[in-house]
Amino acid sequence: MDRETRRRLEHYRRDTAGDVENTLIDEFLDGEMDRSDFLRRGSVFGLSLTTLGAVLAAAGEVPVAFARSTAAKVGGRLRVGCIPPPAHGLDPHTYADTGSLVTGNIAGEMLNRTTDTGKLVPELAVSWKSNPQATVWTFNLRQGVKFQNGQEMTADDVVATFKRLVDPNSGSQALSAYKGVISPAGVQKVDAHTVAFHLDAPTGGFPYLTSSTTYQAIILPANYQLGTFEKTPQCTGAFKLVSYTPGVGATYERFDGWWGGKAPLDGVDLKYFSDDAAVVSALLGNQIDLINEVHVSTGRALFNNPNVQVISAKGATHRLVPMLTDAPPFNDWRVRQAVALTLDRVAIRQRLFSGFASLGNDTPFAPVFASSVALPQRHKDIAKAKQLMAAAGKSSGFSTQLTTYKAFELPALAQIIQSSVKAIGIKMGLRILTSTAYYAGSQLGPPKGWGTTPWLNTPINITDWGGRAIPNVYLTSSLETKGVWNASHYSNKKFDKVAKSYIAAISLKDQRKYAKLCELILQHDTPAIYPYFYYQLGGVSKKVKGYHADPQGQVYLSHVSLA
Amino acid sequence: MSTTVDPALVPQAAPPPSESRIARRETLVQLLRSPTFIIGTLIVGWWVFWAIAGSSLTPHDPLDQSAGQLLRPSHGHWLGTDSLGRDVLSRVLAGASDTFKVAPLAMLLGVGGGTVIGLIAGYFRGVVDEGISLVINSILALPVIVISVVAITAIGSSNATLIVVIGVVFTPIVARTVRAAVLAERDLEYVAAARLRGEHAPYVMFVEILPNVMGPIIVEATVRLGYAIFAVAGLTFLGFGVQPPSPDWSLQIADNYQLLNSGTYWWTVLFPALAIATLIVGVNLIADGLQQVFDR
Amino acid sequence: MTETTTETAPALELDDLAVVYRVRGRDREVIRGVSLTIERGAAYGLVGESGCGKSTAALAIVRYLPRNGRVTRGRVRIAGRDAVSLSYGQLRRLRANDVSMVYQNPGASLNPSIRVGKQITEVFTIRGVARSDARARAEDALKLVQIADPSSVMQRYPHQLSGGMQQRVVIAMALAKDPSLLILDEPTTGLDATVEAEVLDLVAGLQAELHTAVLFISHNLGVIAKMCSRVGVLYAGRLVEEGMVDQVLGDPRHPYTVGLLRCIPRGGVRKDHGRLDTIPGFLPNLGEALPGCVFTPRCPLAKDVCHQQEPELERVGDGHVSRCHFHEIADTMPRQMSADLELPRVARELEPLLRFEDLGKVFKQHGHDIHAVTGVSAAVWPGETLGLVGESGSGKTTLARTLLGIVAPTTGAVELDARLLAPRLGQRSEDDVRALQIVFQNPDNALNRRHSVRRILRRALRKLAGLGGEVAEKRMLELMRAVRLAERYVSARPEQLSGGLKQRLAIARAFAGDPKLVVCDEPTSALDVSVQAAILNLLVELQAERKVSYLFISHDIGVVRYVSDRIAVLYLGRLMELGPADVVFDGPHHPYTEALLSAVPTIDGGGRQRIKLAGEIPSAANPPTGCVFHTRCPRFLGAVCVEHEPPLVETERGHHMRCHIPLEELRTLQKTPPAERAGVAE
Amino acid sequence: MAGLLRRRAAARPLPRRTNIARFLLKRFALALVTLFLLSVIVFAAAQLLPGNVGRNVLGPFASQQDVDTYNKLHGLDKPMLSQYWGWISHFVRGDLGKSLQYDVSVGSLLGPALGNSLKLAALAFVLVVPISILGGTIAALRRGRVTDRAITITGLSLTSIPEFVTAIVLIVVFGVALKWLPVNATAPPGAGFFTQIKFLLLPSFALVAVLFGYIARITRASVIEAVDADYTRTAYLKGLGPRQVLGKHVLRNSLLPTIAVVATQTGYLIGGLLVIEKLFNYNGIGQRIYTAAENKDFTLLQSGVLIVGLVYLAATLIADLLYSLLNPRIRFAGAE
Repeated sequence: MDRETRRRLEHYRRDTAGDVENTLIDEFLDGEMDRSDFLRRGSVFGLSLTTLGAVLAAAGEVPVAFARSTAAKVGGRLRVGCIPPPAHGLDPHTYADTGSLVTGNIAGEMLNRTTDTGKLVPELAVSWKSNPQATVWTFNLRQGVKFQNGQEMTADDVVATFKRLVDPNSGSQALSAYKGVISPAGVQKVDAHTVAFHLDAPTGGFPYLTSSTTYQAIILPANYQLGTFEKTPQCTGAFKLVSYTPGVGATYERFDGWWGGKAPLDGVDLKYFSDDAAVVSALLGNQIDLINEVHVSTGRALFNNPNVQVISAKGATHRLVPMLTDAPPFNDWRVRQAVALTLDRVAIRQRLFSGFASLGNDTPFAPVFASSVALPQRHKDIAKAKQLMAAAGKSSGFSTQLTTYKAFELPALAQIIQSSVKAIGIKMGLRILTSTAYYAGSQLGPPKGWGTTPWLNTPINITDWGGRAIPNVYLTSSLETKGVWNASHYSNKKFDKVAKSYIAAISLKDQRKYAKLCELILQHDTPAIYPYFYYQLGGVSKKVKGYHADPQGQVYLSHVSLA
Repeated sequence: MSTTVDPALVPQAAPPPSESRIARRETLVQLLRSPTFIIGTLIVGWWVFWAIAGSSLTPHDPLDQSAGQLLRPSHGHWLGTDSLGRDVLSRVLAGASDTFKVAPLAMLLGVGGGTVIGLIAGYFRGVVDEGISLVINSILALPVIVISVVAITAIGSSNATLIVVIGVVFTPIVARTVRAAVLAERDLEYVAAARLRGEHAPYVMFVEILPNVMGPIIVEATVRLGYAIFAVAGLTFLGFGVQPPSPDWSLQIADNYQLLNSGTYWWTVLFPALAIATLIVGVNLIADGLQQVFDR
Repeated sequence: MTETTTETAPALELDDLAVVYRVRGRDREVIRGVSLTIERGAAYGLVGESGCGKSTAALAIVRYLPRNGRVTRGRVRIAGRDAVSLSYGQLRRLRANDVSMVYQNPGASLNPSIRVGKQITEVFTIRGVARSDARARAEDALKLVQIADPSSVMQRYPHQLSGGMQQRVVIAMALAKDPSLLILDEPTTGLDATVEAEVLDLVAGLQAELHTAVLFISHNLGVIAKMCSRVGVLYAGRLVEEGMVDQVLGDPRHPYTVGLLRCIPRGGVRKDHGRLDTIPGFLPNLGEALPGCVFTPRCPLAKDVCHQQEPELERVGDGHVSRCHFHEIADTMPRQMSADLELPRVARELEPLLRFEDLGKVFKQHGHDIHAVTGVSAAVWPGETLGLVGESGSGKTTLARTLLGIVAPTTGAVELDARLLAPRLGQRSEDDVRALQIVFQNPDNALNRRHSVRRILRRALRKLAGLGGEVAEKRMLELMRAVRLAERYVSARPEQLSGGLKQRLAIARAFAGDPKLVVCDEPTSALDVSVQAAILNLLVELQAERKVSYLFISHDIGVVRYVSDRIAVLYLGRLMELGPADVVFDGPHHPYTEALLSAVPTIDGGGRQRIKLAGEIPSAANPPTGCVFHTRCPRFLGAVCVEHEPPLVETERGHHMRCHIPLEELRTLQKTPPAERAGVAE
Repeated sequence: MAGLLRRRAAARPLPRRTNIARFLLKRFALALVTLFLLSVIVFAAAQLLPGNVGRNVLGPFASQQDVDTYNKLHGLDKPMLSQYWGWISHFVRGDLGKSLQYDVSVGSLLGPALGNSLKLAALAFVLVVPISILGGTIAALRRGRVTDRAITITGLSLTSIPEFVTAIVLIVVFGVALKWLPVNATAPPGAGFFTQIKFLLLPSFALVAVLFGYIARITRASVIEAVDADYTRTAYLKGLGPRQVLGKHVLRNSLLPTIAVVATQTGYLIGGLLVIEKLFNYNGIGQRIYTAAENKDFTLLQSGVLIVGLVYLAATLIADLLYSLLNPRIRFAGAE
């Protein structure tokens, strides 16, 4: 490492880096974390690429090749298949389903972006850093960024966008991430190109929440009119949304004024599908080039096909099997643990995903999170399960009903659980609804505070949870007492405290400490079973170059090209 | 010289045993020798046997997932296993009872309802007929699958709702056929003779006319059975039909049809589809056999 | 048989023809070796009852047997060429040029969706005539069959023509190819007497003019007598007698022919003269095994030899043969039925059982009114039979249905035992319903095909006589005995009974509630001659035993004359003449009645010279003014008939007539047949 | 016997032309009443759907009063009758209102969807009717023999196989394996007539499989009836060969029942192809109506189903007209 780089590193550590950054660099240099963890956490704390490169050099590591891939061929239109189609309008703050997020994010951009390896790269924000207590985060915006309607992007636009995102009565779906983290008042303009976020509670991973992980956080002009997203192009991304037909498809043209230069593709033709077999056969029949999201259970044909490449992104996407802790028969933790112990997770991973998933250990701390601590993996143990049932006075079993909806491999998992729990005498009926019926009804209010919707008020059910870069939202919304999406109605004061500390922890060591405590409590109480964290899979024809799967299933095409 | 000999009472040669018995025996013999009837009965008989036997006699438990994954037909599993590792042969055989629980009952409800309405519309010409035909025609304008979806979403899906919904949707279609047959019968003299005995409308319809329109009703019933299975399959495909893990044939196909995309794993869909086809063909062969013999 | 040249060879030669039908898996022989010859230009009649195989023979000749029928032996030679061995091409040419057929139901023989003209021109185009002059040839063919306005008829569709007109079109098509052989299978059975007479005259005329040989198949001996020179009697697929018409009908030499002739009510015989003679036993089932002489099971003269040995066709006169060992004593066959039968005297002086005044019915159809029945008044006394005569469309059936309440009358009222009857059946009391019953024409449709005999009768007894259980069972057996229906048929279904037995069952059902009046709507016209006689005897016996009255409807004058005490003649819904049977028949009668009687073909060839009626029956939608018959009346007086309608006047005791010509003048006029009347301009 | 005296037989007057007009007027009036009845049924059915529109559109996080204001804004809280009247009065004037789900005009959604459905239905109709008539006629002419059995049984089996099985097999064989035909039915925009046909072929084959059995069976029965009729005997006895008899006399009468039965399938062919539209990713009106039903989008659902009803009634009217043109008995209802 030549002296020049070492000098610049010393200079950075002395005057720009704060305690957070210096602890991170020391932990890496002391060998506390491996290289990819350091890069990921470094990006979280806004260490610029050059600084990261210097630290790696200091540690004798090969510098990371961050340059864009070799010069891509320019030209051609990419045909994208998206399943399922958007269910409602396209105002970004209301996105709740895959169709909307894909349609919006081809054109829209966020402050920063999470990559397929979980790293944060700058986008509309050049850099960001937090105060020592991680309660105030300051973002420096990129200069000279133009909206597709010609306006110049300034802090006012970012502030207006985020005020709408975190406002409780705007109907924004992003509240699941921001509730309790930041409120509208906390979003303040510092100067023309700097925005400060004053958090309600310290959050170490806040930059993840502003990134593409929160797919609603597309930056829009301050004067954005609701309902005009699909009518006039007004995002900052590489492509302009020029036409949109609900339920059919959308077309995009290259936005030449893009801050990132010239995107290789001339345009994108997005086609909506409502049947997995149809989208798969479209790719096999060479009528589309890319599928946003593929599942092993429905897209098995793609895996052994020469001219189709299945790309995967490890992620935290998982199926949650919550059990109502405030009503029999699952109010006894021993019963819940017994049920968890009947599942043969290795067989399930092989049968449902032929390996494209990591085993769940009944806690939201997926292996992909750096802060996760790997406790001994819970395996099928019928003898112990029977002991627990006997201890809970339920040795003769009982009958109950599992509710879920018909999508991807959910019915298959339901049938596996049904046949597994038979071993301990549980007679489980299945109720398979349509997705609309499953999520219909109110989520707040009577009878028990979680409204009437089936997915928050049934003894045992299976719900599809999107991937997040950090487990915060899983902890706050589905496990903390009175959590907005706490389907188990789980309430453990001790757990709430530990979870809060975890969220506030900044250093990796602290986060791991509290993570372990959370995992131990959860493994004991088992309010919900986390059978597996399956990889986000995408199907791409061999002609497509430079496309990476995204943990949230987003389709990011600005660097994609057609061979 | 003339003796009062009454011709009818004292026939010369001993008359053959009563007409009806010979004719009935001959028809039976004829029936048993017609190939269509025999093959039809064999096929339907086979499926009825399995509908009764259910999963007790199948080589594996239809719900047991121990095989673990998609196996090609082999000596262990003659027809291979499905995506959850369950034995396809056992599920197809056991599936008969589930399939018999929905489609045939829906058909019977549709045919029963349709016959009653058809009889009334056909017999009571004038305003009653016009009214009923109007309602029938407007219901027929609605696509079957849309009405079913709306009804099932409203009532919630279970086997009972499936049977009622498909049954009700079929009623107008059957009613139209029965009405046409009744129109041909109602002007025959035996109906006038019955009214001349002071018979009331219900008796004339159900005791006098109904037996004579059984032919078209049987044909319509067999056609409706085919369409009932077709409708159950469509609704199951959309998620409204039969609930897993039932080995119902339509559900098996709906669960595994995506596998066909890969060109392999054909056995998970082929055999349930064959089961449906053979059942329908069997039922129709019996109906054709009956018709050939009775219509001579 | 040497191959004679086609010109001189006989038009048709059948040589030991045998035909078999495969029914329910077994071959049943329907024609058991028939040989006959028809010279060129000759007319040969083939007579026999249903099931004797006469239609099958016709089909065999043109090789159009149904799918399950086939010729097992014998040869068919048409104009010298053997039809059975012809190739398809030759067969098609034979059908296109040499032989043609006319069937019973003309409506069905014409394609409903093609205009009449096109169907006729097709006959010519097949024979290679150019399309342009094929149309002209077609119009000539229609003129040949006396259709006045051929070009407009050619534009018409079959359903727009009357029955008579349709049959003329079929005949025109048949004769268009100038065939050497014309086969007619019951061509006029479904038609009215007057229309039948016209069609038969037409055929006779054309046959002579075109020198075509004719094979005339019918069950009606009168029609055969009128049309044919030679006749063959067929029984159970065997020719039992053959010869010149006057030989066979005048001096029948086979018991079956004798039986047939005795069955027919002719020469004005009436019920009080005695019962009609009948042929014992039943018509043989299809293909039943009949060892020896086929007629033995039903022959009163049958001896042992008849059973063992089938008699040969022996010569019994010049060109007259009979297949009977005892043909010389055939006509001395003992009568089956005793002639004497004492009938109750109809007490006219008491109150009539049923009276109807000014009865009328108007139907609404396609926007205009059809006056089916207008202003008919008459009465029926207990134990009396009122015959109702008239052509189709005269309102006979509508009148009956109005009396029964099936149809509500538009005008007039009906009284039963001097009590007013409610117009509609539904509103009548049980006793009224029980008192009036009906026997329909076609027993197949009148009985529910799916109910057994017992169920039909027990239901009738329950509803009409209020009987159930053991009493009803006993009563049922009595009823069956009364109508001569053997007890063993009790569990049979109608389709397993013969035509005669079905009609007996229908009669038993009608009598279940001891009715006071039974409407007989053409009860025998769908039956064979021998069976018809048995049914007529049964009706008369029942009348004698139970004092029941009949309203007897028929277009067969002979049958009506035999059964009726009084006759009512209807034309276009109006009562033309009403009076005692013998007065109406002997005359002087209404000009329409006179024309009707003249059109009836009689066996002994005697009787009147046929009076031709001009034109067709006018449509009931707009009946003619004045006397409705004036457009066709041969004794048309002039303006008076056109302006005002003659009232129904009692010209002599009990004899009413609706005509401007006074009775005496009619008596003198009717001594000589009326002059031909030019048709009235439409 | 010299030529008989020619006597004029009065011919019947030529029938009036008003027959067809009156017949069709009656059918048209009937169709209108049926349409009204259909609109009532559809409206009632839509009201039956559970759940609340506001909640459905605004999603789980919207507050209850947001949901209420949304409902009030779209008049969903007004009494049934006025809602019905509001909808039908606008429908008649061609204004179908806004889709609750996509907040776009219903017309803009249903218009192209209906166009697509009509195209697919037309192609399927053009394929299935001739094939079924051919199949039915051959089966009838070879009655009882092997070909008859084969056609009848194949027809039966295909009809009972669920649509999506036939669809997927066609896709795998012709689309993926052989790559002869495109797998999705939506042709790229601006595609010419024949490319659109090429794209619609696969779904049409799936429809032919479904409908062939039913129509062929009806044709077979009517051809048998015509072959056994007396007028066919007259035709043969005129010396016509089997082919001429079939062409000139039999087919004309046996087509009538087929036309009637095909008209009854329009409801299915236009609005019921949901499964096939999903598999071939085709934006037809069936799928539009289904998503509307699933997401309780009243305005889209009601107008969609009513439009399908309209098309069905139009088809039956055309079938009636065709039926009366071909069947003279109805065209000229006979003078007597």
